[in-house]
Parts: sequence; C-alpha cells; structure tokens
Amino acid sequence: MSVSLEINLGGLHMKNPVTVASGTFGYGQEYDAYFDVAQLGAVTTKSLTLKPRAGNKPPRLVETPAGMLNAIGLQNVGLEAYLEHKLPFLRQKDVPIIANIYGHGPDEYAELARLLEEKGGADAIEANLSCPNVHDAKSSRGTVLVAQDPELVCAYTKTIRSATSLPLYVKLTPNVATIVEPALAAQEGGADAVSLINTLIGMAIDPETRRPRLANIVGGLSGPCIRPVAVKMVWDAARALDIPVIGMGGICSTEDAVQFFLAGASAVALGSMSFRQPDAAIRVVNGLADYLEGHELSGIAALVGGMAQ
Amino acid sequence: MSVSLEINLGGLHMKNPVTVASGTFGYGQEYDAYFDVAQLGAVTTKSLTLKPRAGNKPPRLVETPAGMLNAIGLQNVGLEAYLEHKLPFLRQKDVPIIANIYGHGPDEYAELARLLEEKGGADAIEANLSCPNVHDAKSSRGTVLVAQDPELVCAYTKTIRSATSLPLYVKLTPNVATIVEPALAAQEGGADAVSLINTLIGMAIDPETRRPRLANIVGGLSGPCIRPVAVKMVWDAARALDIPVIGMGGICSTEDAVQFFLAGASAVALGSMSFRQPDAAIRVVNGLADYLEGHELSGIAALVGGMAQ
Amino acid sequence: MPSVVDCPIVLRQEVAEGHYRISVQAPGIARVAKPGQFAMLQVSGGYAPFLRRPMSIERIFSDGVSFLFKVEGEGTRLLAEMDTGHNLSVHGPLGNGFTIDTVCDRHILVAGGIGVAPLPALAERVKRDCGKAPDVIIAARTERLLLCEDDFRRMGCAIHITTDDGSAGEKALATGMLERLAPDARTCVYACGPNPMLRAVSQMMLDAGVMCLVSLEAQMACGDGACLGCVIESKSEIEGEKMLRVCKDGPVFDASLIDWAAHDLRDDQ
Amino acid sequence: MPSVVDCPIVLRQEVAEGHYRISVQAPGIARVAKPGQFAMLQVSGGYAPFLRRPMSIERIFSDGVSFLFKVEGEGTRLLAEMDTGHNLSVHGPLGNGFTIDTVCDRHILVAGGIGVAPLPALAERVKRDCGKAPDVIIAARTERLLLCEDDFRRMGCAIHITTDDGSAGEKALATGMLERLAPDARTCVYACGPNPMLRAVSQMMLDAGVMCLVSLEAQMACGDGACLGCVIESKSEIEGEKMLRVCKDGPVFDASLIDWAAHDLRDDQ
Ligand SMILES: Cc1cc2nc3c(=O)[nH]c(=O)nc-3n(C[C@H](O)[C@H](O)[C@H](O)COP(=O)(O)OP(=O)(O)OC[C@H]3O[C@@H](n4cnc5c(N)ncnc54)[C@H](O)[C@@H]3O)c2cc1C
Ligand SMILES: Cc1cc2nc3c(=O)[nH]c(=O)nc-3n(C[C@H](O)[C@H](O)[C@H](O)COP(=O)(O)OP(=O)(O)OC[C@H]3O[C@@H](n4cnc5c(N)ncnc54)[C@H](O)[C@@H]3O)c2cc1C
Ligand SMILES: Cc1cc2nc3c(=O)[nH]c(=O)nc-3n(C[C@H](O)[C@H](O)[C@H](O)COP(=O)(O)O)c2cc1C
Ligand SMILES: Cc1cc2nc3c(=O)[nH]c(=O)nc-3n(C[C@H](O)[C@H](O)[C@H](O)COP(=O)(O)O)c2cc1C
Ligand code: FES
Ligand code: FES
Repeated sequence: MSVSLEINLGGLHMKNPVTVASGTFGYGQEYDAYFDVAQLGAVTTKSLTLKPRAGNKPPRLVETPAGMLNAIGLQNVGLEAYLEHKLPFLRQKDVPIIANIYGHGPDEYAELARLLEEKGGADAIEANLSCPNVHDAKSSRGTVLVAQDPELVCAYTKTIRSATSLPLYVKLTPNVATIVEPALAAQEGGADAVSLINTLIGMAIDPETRRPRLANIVGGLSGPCIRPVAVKMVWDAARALDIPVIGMGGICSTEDAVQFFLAGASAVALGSMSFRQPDAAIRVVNGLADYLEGHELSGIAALVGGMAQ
Repeated sequence: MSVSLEINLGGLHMKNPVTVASGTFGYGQEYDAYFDVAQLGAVTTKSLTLKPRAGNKPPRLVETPAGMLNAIGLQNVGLEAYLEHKLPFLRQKDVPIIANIYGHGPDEYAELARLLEEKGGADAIEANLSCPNVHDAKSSRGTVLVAQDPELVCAYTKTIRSATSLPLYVKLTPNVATIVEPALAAQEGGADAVSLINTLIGMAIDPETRRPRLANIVGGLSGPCIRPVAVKMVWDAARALDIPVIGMGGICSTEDAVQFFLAGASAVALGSMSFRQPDAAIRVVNGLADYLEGHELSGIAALVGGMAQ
Repeated sequence: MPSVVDCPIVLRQEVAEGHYRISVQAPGIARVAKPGQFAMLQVSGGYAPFLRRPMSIERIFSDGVSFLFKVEGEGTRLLAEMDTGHNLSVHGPLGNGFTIDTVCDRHILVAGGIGVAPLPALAERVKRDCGKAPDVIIAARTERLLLCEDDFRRMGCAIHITTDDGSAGEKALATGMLERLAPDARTCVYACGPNPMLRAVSQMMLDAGVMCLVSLEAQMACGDGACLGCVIESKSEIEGEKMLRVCKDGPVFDASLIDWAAHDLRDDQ
Repeated sequence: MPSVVDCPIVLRQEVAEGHYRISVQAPGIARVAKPGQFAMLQVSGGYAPFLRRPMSIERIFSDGVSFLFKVEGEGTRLLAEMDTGHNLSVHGPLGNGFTIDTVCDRHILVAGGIGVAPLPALAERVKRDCGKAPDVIIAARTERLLLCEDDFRRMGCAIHITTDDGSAGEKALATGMLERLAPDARTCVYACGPNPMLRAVSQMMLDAGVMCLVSLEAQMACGDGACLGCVIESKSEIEGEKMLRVCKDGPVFDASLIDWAAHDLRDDQ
C-alpha cells in the first residue's frame, strides 16, 4: 500500500504535513548539508521584519530541563536581504515557503505580507503575533503580546488579511488563560490556520553570579518540556475552530507528531529538535509514512482529531 | 559563622523557608521513613475538602520529558478523617502545618478554613484556587479555574479571609496571560502570601491506542520542565506585590531554590522532586545553610529578590 | 523501613532477548525485604526520565537483591545499559509483599511473562516457611521467553510450563494449567502477570473458593503512598477508601478485593 | 560538509583531574575536518540535557578525531562517563577553523587552560604547511592542569609554560610570556582560552600590529548558524550584520573584529 501524506493547509498544497518552526531552521539553507529541504511539506522562515534587526544582546540561550530558553529578539536580515540573498536558495528547491513575519503594529505586518506576495517571496504567510522576546503591543492590561488580546488578534488578522491573498496563518502564544479565545479571534479575522504554540515565557538565574542567564532576562521556553502544554492547546483549539491548526511545541519524533494529529492538528512543525538532530524533520516525514502504512491508514486526514475517548 | 534560615511567612514563623508542595507529600507521615519532617520549615498537606473525595479514575499519571502529568482529582480523606487520623502524627512533630484546602464555591473554602482553625488542624491555610483537574468555577468566559479570574480570586480570598485569623496563602495557576492580576487580586482580598505556581495544564496521547494517557484526558504538568515558567511568574508577582511569594515548580536542588529566592520568593516548596528523591526537601534545607554560609550571607532575606541586573 | 541507597551493581545478565537481571549490593534493603515487595530504581542521572521505575524484588540474598526486567521503553532501556560497578540508586523495599498462609497445604505460583519477577523470592520463602517448595506455573509467549525455570528447579519446585505457541511445555494459557492442578480450599494461589491473566485467574479462584493473591502494576510516581497516582478501584472500602494505592496497599492484593470491572484495561497487554 | 554520525569511542583517558580525552572513529569527519573546527556532541540519550555540547576537535587522525574536555556541568559529566565502545553521536565538523597565513615567519599558539583543546591539530597543520612547528605558550592554573605538553613536544614545538602559582614553568600570565616572545609584524598569533586572556592577548597584538586569531566560545543550540543564539558583537558589520555567529562565522575570528567592550563578561572565568 502506498500512502499519501499530502495535505492542503488553508489553501497551501503540501506534499506532507511536516514543516519546521520559525526561527529554528534559519532560511533553509543552513540545513542543506543534512537533507534535501525540498522533502519537507514546507519551509517556514525565521521571522522577517521590514528592516534588518540586530536582536538582543548575548547571552541569548540557556538550556533548561528537557528544553531551552531563547531570547534571540527577532534578529533577521530584513525583507530586502531575504528576497535578495535567502529566497534564491529556497526557490531553487521545489518546496513551499511559509514566510513568518513580525511587525510593529498591524500596518507593518500588512506591508510585509503585501510585499512578500508581490515579490514572490512566500507561498503562505505566518504572522507571529506572539514573540515573547519583544513587547510592543499596548492594551488596557498593560504591555502584552498581541496574541494575548483576542481583540487585537482579530484586528491585526483583518488588516493583514486585507493585504494579501496568500494563505494566512496566525501564530499564537500559550501564555493565555484559554487558547480558544485568541484562536477564534484569528479565525474571525480571516486567518486560514492558526499555529500553536509559540514558546512559553520563562527565565533562569545563575545562583552564583545572581544574574539572569539571558541578557534579556526573560526568554521563550521550547523543546520537549513544553509538549504536554502544546498538545492540550492544540486539542482545545482544534475542537473550537473551523480552520486547521498547525501543531508545534516539543515535537521530537514521529510518535510526538502523531500525538498532535490525534489532538486535532492538520500539520506539524519541528522546532528545537532540529538543533539536537538536524534531520529530525525529515525523519518525522518518513516515520509518518511508516506509521500510516503500519496502521493501514490511507492518509493523514484519518488521524487528525482522531483521539479515542 | 552560624546562619539562620528562619523566616516569618505572612504571620507564620518557620525555622527555614522550605516546605513541600501540596499533594506531593501526602500528610507528612508518608515520608517519615526518610527524614524527620520536623526539620522542614512547614509541612503542606494534600488539598483537603469538607467531605472525602475519591478523585479521578486511573490512569492518573504519565511521565513527560523532565516532568509528569497528574490528574489525581483531589482524592483526599476529607476534613474529619484528616483531623482524626492524619493530624496526630503532624502534631506530635514540632512543625508548622500549612493546610491546603479546596472547596466548591467560596463558602466551602471559608468553612474549611474556619473548622481547621477551630480544631487546631492548621497553622496556616493555603487556598488552592487553581487545581487543573477539577473545573467548577463559572465566569463570563466559560468554565475556568477560579485563579484565572482576578475578580473571583479577590472575592474568594475575602470570604476565606473573613473566616479565619490564620495566615492565608492563595495558590494560583500559571495558565494566565499575566500572573500579576490574580496575584494583586489575592493581595487585595486579604491574602498574606501567594503560592506560585500550581501545575500547567497539559495532556498526552498514546500514539498506539490513540487514547489519552490519562483517564481524565487532561492533567497538571509538574517537575523540572516547568521551572523556567515558575521562576518568571515568581519574578513578576514579587515585584508587583507587597505580600510574600511562596515559590514552587520544578525545584530539585539548592541551586534551583536559590533561583526562586533571587527572583523574589520568600519561601519555596518542593513538589514532584520528592517522588524522585524522598529526602529532596531536607537536602535543600541543608544546602541553603551551606549556600548562605559559603556566600557569607546572614539570612535568607539577603537573597530574596536579589537578582542582579 | 524503606530507604534510598546508592547500590553498586554486582551482576548484570541478559537472560533472554530484551530481558535482564541485575543484582545490587544492598545489605540494608536485603535485611528487611519481603517477597512481593518492590523498589523504585533511578534510571537516569539527568531529569529525563524524571521518575524512578518500579521493579519487583526477584530474589533476596544476604547482602543484596536482584531485579529481573523487560525493556519496555526509555527507562528500562537505560537500566539495561547499566553495567556492573555502576551505582544504582535504589528506593525500597516498598509495598506490602506476599502474605504466606502457612496453614494451606498447597501453594501454587502463577507467572505470566515478566510477571515471574517477584516469584523466585516467594518460592524460596514458601519453601522455608512451609517446608515444601511450591508448584510453579510458568506461562510465556514462547520458549525463549521462559524465565527463571532453572532457579525454581533448583529450589525443588514442581514446574508446569505453558507457551502460547507450544514451543515448550503445553500449548495453553496459565489458566488452563491452573485448572488442571485442581486447587482446592486448602490451596493458596499467588499470581503475577498481565492483567487479563490476573483477571482470569482471580475469577477462576474466586469461583472455586480458593484463596488467591495477585501482584498488580500501575503507573507510579512516589512509591510511598503519597501522590495517589497509582490507585485501582476496590470492591469494598478499606478505611473509607475505595481507591487502593498499588504502591502502599499493594502491590499484592487479595483477588477478591479488586473491582476487575472498573479496572481500566488500557494498559493491558 | 558537516554530518551527524554515530561514532564508536575508541579511546578514553582522564588526562588530569576532571579533564578527559576521548577519540572516536569517524573517517568521514576526519577527512574534511580543519584545525579550529568543532563538533556538537550528544551527551544523553534522554532529553535532559537536550542540546548537544560543542567541543573543539583536538586532533585529526586518518580515521577519526579526538576531543579534550573539562567537566563543567551535567553534559560534560555524562560525556566523561562514556566508555570505549559507546556510540557517540557527533555532529560536525562545524565552524570555520583557523586560517594559517603561510607567509608569516613565526607562529605562536597561546593556550589558556582547557583552551588548549583545538591547538594540537593546529600545531600539526602549521608544521605541515609552514615546514616548522610553532611556538606554544601553555598557561594553566597549576602544574597538574598543564595539558598536551607531551603532544606539542613530540611535534617539535618550542614550549613556553606559565602557571598562576608558579608550580611549573614561569609564574606568569600567558600575556607576560607572549610579550617576551616579542611577536612582530611577521608573526601570527593564535589564541584560545578564557575571555579575559583572549581580550588581553588581542589588545596586545592589535597594539603591536600583530596578526591575531582567537577562538571564542558561546552558548550554542544548533551549531549550524540557524538559531542565532551564539552571537557576539563585532566592531564592523559583515554583510550588514553586526552580530556574528560564533558557530558559523567563527569560532575563530580575527581579533580586530571583536567588539571586546560590548562582549558580555558574565561567562568569563
Ligand atoms: C510494583 C511494580 C513492580 C514491577 N516489577 C517489574 C519487574 O520486576 N520487571 C519488569 O520488567 N517490570 C516491572 N514492572 C513494570 C515496570 O515498572 C515498567 O515496565 C517500567 O516502569 C517501564 O518503564 P520504561 O521507561 O521502560 O517504559 P515507558 O516508556 O515509561 O513505558 C513503556 C510502557 O510501559 C508501561 N509502563 C510504564 N510504567 C509502568 C509502570 N509503572 N507499571 C506498569 N507499566 C508501566 C507504559 O504504559 C508503556 O506502555 C513493575 C511495575 C510495578 C508497578
Ligand atoms: C566552539 C566551542 C568549542 C568548545 N570546545 C571545548 C573543548 O574543546 N573542551 C572543553 O572542555 N570545552 C569546550 N567548550 C565549552 C563546552 O562546550 C562547555 O564546557 C560545555 O558545553 C558545558 O556543558 P555542561 O553541560 O557540562 O555544563 P553546563 O551545566 O551546561 O554549564 C556549566 C558551565 O559551562 C558554561 N557553558 C555551558 N555551555 C557552554 C558553551 N557552549 N560554551 C561555553 N560555556 C558553556 C555554562 O555557562 C556554565 O557556567 C567549547 C565551547 C564552544 C562554543
Ligand atoms: C531559537 C528559537 C528562535 C525562534 N524564533 C522564532 C521566530 O523568529 N518567530 C516565531 O514565530 N517563532 C520563533 N520561535 C518559536 C518556534 O517557532 C516554536 O514555536 C517553538 O520553539 C516551539 O516549538 P519547539 O518546542 O519544537 O521548539 C523560536 C524558537 C527558538 C527555539
Ligand atoms: C501528584 C500531584 C498532586 C498534586 N496535588 C495538589 C493538590 O492537591 N493541591 C494543590 O494545591 N496542588 C497540588 N499539586 C501541585 C503541586 O503542589 C505544585 O504546585 C506543582 O506540582 C508544581 O511543583 P513541582 O513542579 O515541584 O511539582 C499536585 C502536584 C502533583 C505532582
Ligand atoms: S505511587 Fe504515589 S501513591 Fe502510589
Ligand atoms: S549555535 Fe545556532 S546560530 Fe550558532
């Protein structure tokens, strides 16, 4: 039996449901030595901003039990250099590009989305409304992440939506009381999918120097340690939404990915695990084919939301 | 140099700032074989309810990377049996008792607090407003944990406050957009301290059976995996509050405990680590004395909130 | 009294494919251990796996104990990699152990698969206390997975072998063999193995009015009765509790106590 | 091209207290490795520690490479416990490595503490490419912690030893010794060690107009230039970037590039 891993992710055709998490795979070329990135369902880029960003001061990383904290601070080459220097490699590969974007205010997001579509720099847009290492949205509750405020999520999504006809994914934060509210807000704003989860906010202190381990003090927690939190949020969101969920957070193996599909994810992204095992994502692609075959399932759709109760 | 580990925790005198996390240490006697529990700053009991509770169906546990999910569902002997069968052991030890309580609605909490004070069953009360394995508070946003709604937190705290003169600690959930709001609400309601953090909500699915690993489907994530989240929340809360913070979440070692003090905790509690190492809490007591001595600090107060920036 | 001790591994054997025996030097634990008790073994210096793994005490020697285990996942894989000389952190002995009713004429031990693990110590104790080695039914999937046969033989046990595929002994289930041994009211049956086997053995013995003790498994965190994670439902309340802790109230239970209908089958093999 | 390979450990030595050398069989990596490059070593089968640990390639053999490391924390502790026969997952070679300017008359290698690790391979390459073994300054806290002395000697290097406590060689810092060797415009200096030493050596050499390469460390996650976690600030922009990735743009940098003032000192020893 030959199984098909193909999916359509809110308008994007992917040969398999596996992509990589933004910021953990550079612009694709970084992993060219380990496997042909064209074998992925899609490549998701590091968050792009209109202008280049230098990011936070080092140290930017610290390891934690079964995971890590990062405070990169969205260092990236900026849209122009992306189009000029990073895009050509990806375009020479036959792989869809999910361009992850970050802006100051909804208009910058919209501008990024518009330009990316215009210049052929993306096949889908993932709007990062949930970066824990930069804080610039204001709400009545003080400074928060955009994705913590459902009204902002809806408004931002609408604005970006109106600027592009590309499939639009909205990436949300787990630092909320319930993921359902911002997820519904993204859907209402016109998102074609939501990406769950970004990192959990955390910090670590050196007991000897008494200084925070990160120059930025706080950072985002990722890796297998957060997987149970991510599976729960995917499960909650998938049951509430009509649009698909892209599941991520601590996926290391095929078995982990299957958990996310069973919880309701339509696609998955590998993040930090690529650091430990550069070809982890492609192992999951191959593992999923074996899993489907072994369980006599014809396609991924048969798994999605298939948790037995 | 002889150091003193003594603290006063919102009115409770403790010979050292180390207690155990509710639900991870039974009623104290379970750990009598490993060390004299009177050496702890305080013993915190499993959540007590007015009537005995059978808890959730098994399986109730599943291990996750650097941690575990539990869905005990507040199984406990109930107040009466606690007073009759569990209290005598603790009272024969010279150790303060923090009785953790759980009720349906504010009045049951108040009743528990009142009875515990009246019968001499506690030296302080910790109100668990944040158990992820039972859901019975209603708010405009659907069914949530009490601790996810600052107004409820304030109202519950006030009601409990009016029923007891014992030191009152309010235990909050990390499943919020910002911990500051419910923490301030607890303070406003008259709490003498807040306990941070309860478990993070999570779940895990068996990829073979496709069933949730827990009969209750969701459970609470604890252990070292959640430590960075806990340190961050303690840091946020401690800067905003006038009352002390009891820090917990993944503390395994003296170094971990020191992180919490530096972030602003006035006391710490060891939870899941006692499962791995039954005498973990007492090791931290001894380790703190060595740490203070080694760093020529006269007391714990010199560490609290002492993160350098 | 249980304790937590770093114990040097003095012996490590692969006894069958994916099945290992390790013996540790642990005089303190050996002195107080009873057949049917278990220990929580720390499988990793790091925090993943975080929890200890429960393992039955296979045999009790003067200066240590042995464990017999099957590689199931990460934890047992790490355990299998530990070599002699390594210090294994052992938390035990835990649980209640088997109560041997010396008034019984006949003792039958029923082992299903790796469930044989706690039975060598029990057989030894039965022999010592009752003056006669017990009967032992060893049920396994196939010949290669028959465990401890020689050990029981050396103790003088009457051994009854069944395999699913008939590659050794009789092609039968443990229950079939047990039926043929015709236990009566003066027999005591002790069983350890997969839940479906335990359920069937229990039912048969209850129906026949035969005393039956079963050793159960559950996911555990503390092993000390503190976390309430390892419970099973009982038919009757004990001190007001319907939820029995496998670690503290068990792992050995009188078969009549277990509410097999409520017993969740998801972990069953 | 880097790769990720399970490599059998063929040698393991404790070379000084808390300092170990392990050699792995890794012909593919050995074939392409350059002095100054490093590898990311997987220290645990479980997920804690989760990340690999960066280690300089100490020497390059025909069928493998060696690593020399100091036990700092959990990861290096686990690495030190790995015995011959164990398969170590090696991700490498990574980074740029040292560029040897063969036009220089004189090459001086400066090693501070465990910073000696990448220098044996470099010394060998300098000898091969320039026809003459380099000078090596080995600076350590105390005699017991002098590493690789014999190896350099065997290559024919002129060795200059300094210790903080005077227990061997001269009681001096590496910089003091370097000054005395009077490097000039036709000398090339290669340094690896703690940041304060690197900063001092860099400053001295920049002031003296001597070409100086330093090998830096940083917390790393990917080792591939993808995560942007390991950056340091540079004085000038390279392709528009002020943030240089130690893993990809380094770990070897021209000393004149590093913005030592901005360089965070919290990790300094
Ligand atoms: C009192 C007691 C005594 C035991 N004695 C033995 C023994 O002598 N020999 C032996 O081989 N095994 C014994 N077990 C089972 C053993 O503890 C598990 O096989 C082991 O914990 C699995 O760990 P792992 O990390 O390898 O597998 P995991 O990756 O944790 O799990 C692999 C599989 O094993 C199951 N499992 C995990 N933990 C347990 C557990 N605590 N109990 C039952 N199943 C579990 C999981 O559900 C999963 O299906 C005993 C269990 C208990 C409760
Ligand atoms: C390119 C490169 C090459 C290296 N080569 C060698 C070598 O050849 N031999 C050697 O002994 N060490 C080398 N190191 C340092 C080595 O990677 C760290 O000592 C090791 O990662 C510590 O891991 P741990 O788990 O034992 O300690 P941890 O518990 O992770 O940390 C212990 C201490 O080490 C520091 N540390 C942790 N990771 C790093 C890191 N990536 N870089 C610097 N400091 C770190 C921490 O800040 C902490 O103070 C190199 C580092 C880099 C970046
Ligand atoms: C080093 C690092 C950098 C990241 N950068 C970004 C980013 O630029 N944009 C974004 O949306 N998410 C970013 N993330 C979050 C990941 O895309 C992902 O949501 C998160 O890491 C959880 O997945 P994981 O546990 O598999 O890593 C980053 C994560 C890491 C570890
Ligand atoms: C098995 C288990 C049972 C728990 N039961 C309770 C409880 O009854 N009441 C409560 O307030 N918290 C309970 N908790 C939460 C802990 O008190 C603590 O807040 C949490 O585990 C985080 O600390 P840790 O990571 O050190 O375990 C329980 C935790 C575990 C693991
Ligand atoms: S394992 Fe904790 S109560 Fe049994
Ligand atoms: S370690 Fe990831 S960019 Fe250098």
